[in-house]
Amino acid sequence: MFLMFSSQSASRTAEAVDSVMIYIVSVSLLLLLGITITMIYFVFKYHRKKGHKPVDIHGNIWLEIIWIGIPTILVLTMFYYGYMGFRTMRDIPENAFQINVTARMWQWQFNYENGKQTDTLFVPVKTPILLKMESVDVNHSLYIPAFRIKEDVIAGRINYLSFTADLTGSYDIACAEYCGLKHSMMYTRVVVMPDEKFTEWYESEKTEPDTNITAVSQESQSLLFEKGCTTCHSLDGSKKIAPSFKGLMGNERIVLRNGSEMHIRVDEEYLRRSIMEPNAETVKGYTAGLMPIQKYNLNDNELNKIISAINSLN
Amino acid sequence: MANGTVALEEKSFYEESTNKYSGILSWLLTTDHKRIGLLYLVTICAFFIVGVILGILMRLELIAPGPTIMEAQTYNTLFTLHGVIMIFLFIIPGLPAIFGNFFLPLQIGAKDVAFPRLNLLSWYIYVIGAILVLISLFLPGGPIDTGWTFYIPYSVRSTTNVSLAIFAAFVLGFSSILTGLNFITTVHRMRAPGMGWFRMPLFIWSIYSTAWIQIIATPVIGITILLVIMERAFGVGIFDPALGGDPILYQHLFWIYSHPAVYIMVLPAMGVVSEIIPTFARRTIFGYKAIAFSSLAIAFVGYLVWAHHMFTSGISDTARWIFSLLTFIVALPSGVKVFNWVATMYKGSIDPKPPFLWVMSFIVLFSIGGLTGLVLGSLATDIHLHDTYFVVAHFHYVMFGGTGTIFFGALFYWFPKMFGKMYSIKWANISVALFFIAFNMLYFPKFIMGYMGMPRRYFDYLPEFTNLQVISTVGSWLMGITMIIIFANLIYSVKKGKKSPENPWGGVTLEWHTASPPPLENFHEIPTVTHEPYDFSQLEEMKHESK
Amino acid sequence: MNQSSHAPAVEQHAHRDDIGAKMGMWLFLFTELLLFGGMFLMYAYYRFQYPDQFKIAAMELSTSMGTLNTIILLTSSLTVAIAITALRKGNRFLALLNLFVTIVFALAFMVNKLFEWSAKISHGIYPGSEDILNKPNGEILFYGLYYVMTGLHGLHVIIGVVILSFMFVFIYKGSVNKDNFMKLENSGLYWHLVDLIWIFLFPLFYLIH
Amino acid sequence: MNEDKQNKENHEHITPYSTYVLVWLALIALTSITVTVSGIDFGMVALAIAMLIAAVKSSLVINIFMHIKFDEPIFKVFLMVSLFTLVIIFVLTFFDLVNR
Ligand code: HEA
Ligand code: HEA
Ligand code: HEC
Ligand code: CUA
Ligand SMILES: [Cu+2]
Repeated sequence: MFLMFSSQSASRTAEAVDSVMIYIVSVSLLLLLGITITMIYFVFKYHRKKGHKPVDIHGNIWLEIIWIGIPTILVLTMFYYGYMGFRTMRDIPENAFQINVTARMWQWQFNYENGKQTDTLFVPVKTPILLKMESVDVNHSLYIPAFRIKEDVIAGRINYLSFTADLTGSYDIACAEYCGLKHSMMYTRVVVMPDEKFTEWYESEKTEPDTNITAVSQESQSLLFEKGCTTCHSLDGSKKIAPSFKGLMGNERIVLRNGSEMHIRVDEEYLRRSIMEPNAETVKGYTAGLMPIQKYNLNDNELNKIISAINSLN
Repeated sequence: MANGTVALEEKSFYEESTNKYSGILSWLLTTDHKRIGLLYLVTICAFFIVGVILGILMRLELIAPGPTIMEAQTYNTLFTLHGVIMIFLFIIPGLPAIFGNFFLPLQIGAKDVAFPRLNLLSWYIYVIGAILVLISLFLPGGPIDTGWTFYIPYSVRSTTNVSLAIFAAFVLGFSSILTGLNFITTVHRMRAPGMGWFRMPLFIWSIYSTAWIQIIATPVIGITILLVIMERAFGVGIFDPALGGDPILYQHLFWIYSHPAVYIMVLPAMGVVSEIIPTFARRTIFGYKAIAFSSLAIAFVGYLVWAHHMFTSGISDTARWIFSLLTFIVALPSGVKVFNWVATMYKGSIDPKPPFLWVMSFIVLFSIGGLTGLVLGSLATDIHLHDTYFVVAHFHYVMFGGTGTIFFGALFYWFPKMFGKMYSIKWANISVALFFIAFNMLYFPKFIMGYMGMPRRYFDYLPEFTNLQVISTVGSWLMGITMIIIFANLIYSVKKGKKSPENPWGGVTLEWHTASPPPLENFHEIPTVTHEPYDFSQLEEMKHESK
Repeated sequence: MNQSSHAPAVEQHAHRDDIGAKMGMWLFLFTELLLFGGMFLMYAYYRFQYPDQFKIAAMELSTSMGTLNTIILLTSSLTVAIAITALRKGNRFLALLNLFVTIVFALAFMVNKLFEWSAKISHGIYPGSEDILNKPNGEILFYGLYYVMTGLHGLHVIIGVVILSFMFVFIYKGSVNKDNFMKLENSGLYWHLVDLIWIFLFPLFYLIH
Repeated sequence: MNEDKQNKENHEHITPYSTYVLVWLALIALTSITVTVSGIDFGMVALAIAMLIAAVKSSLVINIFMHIKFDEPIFKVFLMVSLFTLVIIFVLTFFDLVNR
């Protein structure tokens, strides 16, 4: 922690938060030591063994005023300091570079204004960034410890987060709001690049920028990736936490419906059902309820595209 | 009080019962507040041990990165159950239901609480709630995995037994409400002659304030939980964004209850501290009125700050700074208490017996917890620390280090009164010391991890946190040893302990004016109160009385 | 407390604390107040977000049904109040009669409610139905709240009927009487609370135009 | 003990039938006013009027039907505490909502 304090901060917000932290912790430490030492001193000084006669003191109005008054002033300064630090996070310059963020169980997706789409956040250094974030399922929270910022990502509303990175490099992005099974694995990175490098990537056809930091590899630009299906379903037959899409159509499988087993041949009707209402039937050997209900996430058009995409993987 | 021969004839509440049954039925059908208090003691301790074992399992899982002894899903249900059990089954009912029940009538010189049968009913409701929690573990679907905050929409999407588990929380809330209602009426109607409001012991003040929070705040979570169940069962659109709802409204309603609830947890503990310090310093409390009113103030201001749990949820920036400001205000009355307690030690005649040692440990641990609460109340730092281990450390310091410590403190203070026996002072001293060390080892590393950016509710973590996690886990083993010492000492003493003198510590509040353990209706005749609550000049008279 | 200056008649009931009992009841009513208060907060919150959709949705509810039920409930509040006065004045018959009328009104309220709900349901407006899910957010929420709030209120009416019926039996048997009327008074308080809540539900759901 | 003496007096208070009937008439009258007023479109004002009338009605019920007016003064304090808490909860929640 102390290393963090001393090294150059990765962003202005980190600097602000650290100084507020140092202020509050120092005041608190003084109070804590004061209280503890006084207490221990009294216990020794007025120990019963020493045979003091106890003195009944019922109170002292001045003391009460002092120990309400001084803490009041202290906490007001803490509030003010904290509020100013907060302002540095929320005052967003007009020209901020906007990136849209979609969170889903358990994957981040960053959509740039020119249509680029990544699962790692690439940003230029020393440029104000504005993230507009929305979730498609449950609550998540985008947390960048190095910049000391976070904001929840919630379905049905757009929350925003803003920062300016001062140093190039790559930092963790974590999900800080509990979102189910793989909450603790919902990590990705933010890669801060020199301006020229970023522009070069941003204006090129390349999906990944040319940095020496390896980003999480990108799978496919298809709807399956965009809607987050590939987080759990593989396209190449390998087993993830959900059945692979490869060779799915026409396959025989055993599903559990209301607790009883049934044999089913996968057809379009079945796919439709198991995508829109996955809890109605569960494939044997997989966890029920894991698969997010897609009813509110996909429209008919997208559903048809997805089904034909799965179809084409045979 | 009574002379020797009478004392021999005198039957304690163990030997005499309020009903015609004997054996176990005389307990299960009792309306005696003391027996009900003991019923709570046994059930609550049982659940505390369950919660503690879940805690130790979590620590074991976190000893190394990656899966060590369990799957991610198991871990998620573990911390949820740990939270639910500790909050709803241990710490919220803990002090009021056990010590409030046992000592509130004794301390105000009453025969019983205002509604004795309702009191028994509350215990049964508590037990039903607890059983529902247990049933929810074993039904198909699996134990609940939402975290103790049951945040929407995950709690609507999860296929685990969320409905049953939160219904249990609803039932437990009912028990809490009835207890609160009972206590308020008792304090208003049953005080002994001469016991004006400012002659009440401070424990009564704190229980009274707590009771108000219980009846005013609990219904809000009750209805919220009920609606989540409706939403799961019938698809009624209330909170789920897929049906137009707003998850943030759920968070508002949840914390409207749950922030005041943290004061349900800590206020009774503060009351016990205000009892123990004067007794062992053998002088009157410093600033009686300041402490009494700060209890009411905490209860009241506690309603104004709930959204400090939501600083990153996307509430408006205006609301954020208003709630941050109010949060700082709520710290002031707690400060008043701490300062007055320390001042009470000034020029006392201090005898640091185990209950007093627990109190000293409380003051340090609670101050650390409370002061880190200030770090969380400040906007800039909370944005960084919200939902990290820093918060986990904060609330274990205030809940376990604060209330948990005093749970033991109260037990060690009133043990002779409740059971008429004395425990081993030596082992008690050892357990306080061990507790203090183990506690800091277990939870202090979490502050550091939190500041380094380790989010909470994480089954797995980045390798850089390994060392601190290991320290913490080892701390939990030490803590386990401490718990075993504490409970072994007490359980052994209930069975085989030395008989305790009537008034081993020299307390002067009314509970010490009667036999240990007290007779069925507490006092031979309702006492008339002529002294301030902590007037130790009575001590001489009391000695003469019993000789 | 146990001074012997009390008249013997009072001595008999020395253990009974009427004011205490009433205090307990009031405290309980405050929890009910906060319970419904929570739901009113949800209502206010969503109405603020979707004022127009609430208006449209409310059009579907029948004002006349609501008005009728309001009058029924207000009148039943009157009769229960009269019953208490009657009992305290020693007029047992009038008390029983008014209590009976109260119960009849309460049942009438429920029957009315049943008609209202079943009409809605037969139009396909019920939680989770196809029709409701196709409506805009504000309307889904309006109906969600409508069902839970009036439903929970209805549950209170039913509980009230049960309690009042018990009181009827107690008065009939004489265990609740001129000198021992606290049970009836507390049941009356509960019944007035049910009325009180309806006083707010009515304009909020039936009178938005 | 002073408290108890006062209780005795309150205890004796029996509300006459006529008061109840008058209150009931007032309640019915207020109901018909709200219903009529709601027919006219006043926008936000309509809500305010409706709530005002509901408040008047409920204070009648609480004061007379539930005779808190003649009861222990402490009950009134309790009532105020509950209502005040409710108001605080509303106001603070709306601080968030209005400023979003
Ligand atoms: C017993 C329970 C208890 C108590 C008493 C407190 C007391 C306080 N808590 Fe805590 N808190 C919790 C239990 C408790 N808390 C829990 C369970 C959570 C997490 C819930 C979850 O998400 O799961 C939480 C979370 C929590 C948060 C949200 C963190 C987050 O999720 O982002 C915040 C933020 O403001 C906070 C603040 C405070 C403050 C300011 C106090 C104050 O009341 C503290 C007052 C005390 C002192 C200040 C110390 C003593 C005083 C002095 C030594 C005198 C000098 C003082 C001054 C300078 C004023 N708490
Ligand atoms: C009063 C409340 C309370 C108490 C006492 C505790 C006690 C403990 N808690 Fe607590 N904890 C919570 C309330 C509490 N907790 C809450 C509310 C949460 C949040 C849940 C959520 O996120 O939803 C939480 C979350 C939480 C986490 C974070 C999980 C996460 O975010 O990933 C962790 C992790 O280490 C933890 C650990 C522990 C441990 C090790 C103990 C230990 O103190 C236990 C100590 C004791 C022992 C280790 C003794 C073991 C004893 C024996 C083995 C033998 C006993 C035998 C006899 C008595 C005969 N808890
Ligand atoms: C959180 C992980 C997760 C995500 C994201 C996810 N699924 Fe699934 N899916 C599962 C699991 C687990 C199963 C197996 C259990 C079941 O049937 O419910 C499954 C089952 C299926 C099945 C039935 C497969 C079979 O073998 O019969 C289909 C089809 C499917 N998913 C399609 C999709 C589509 C399309 C998407 C994206 C829009 C998607 N899934 C996103 C976890 C996921
Ligand atoms: Cu996404 Cu946690
Ligand atoms: Cu809080």
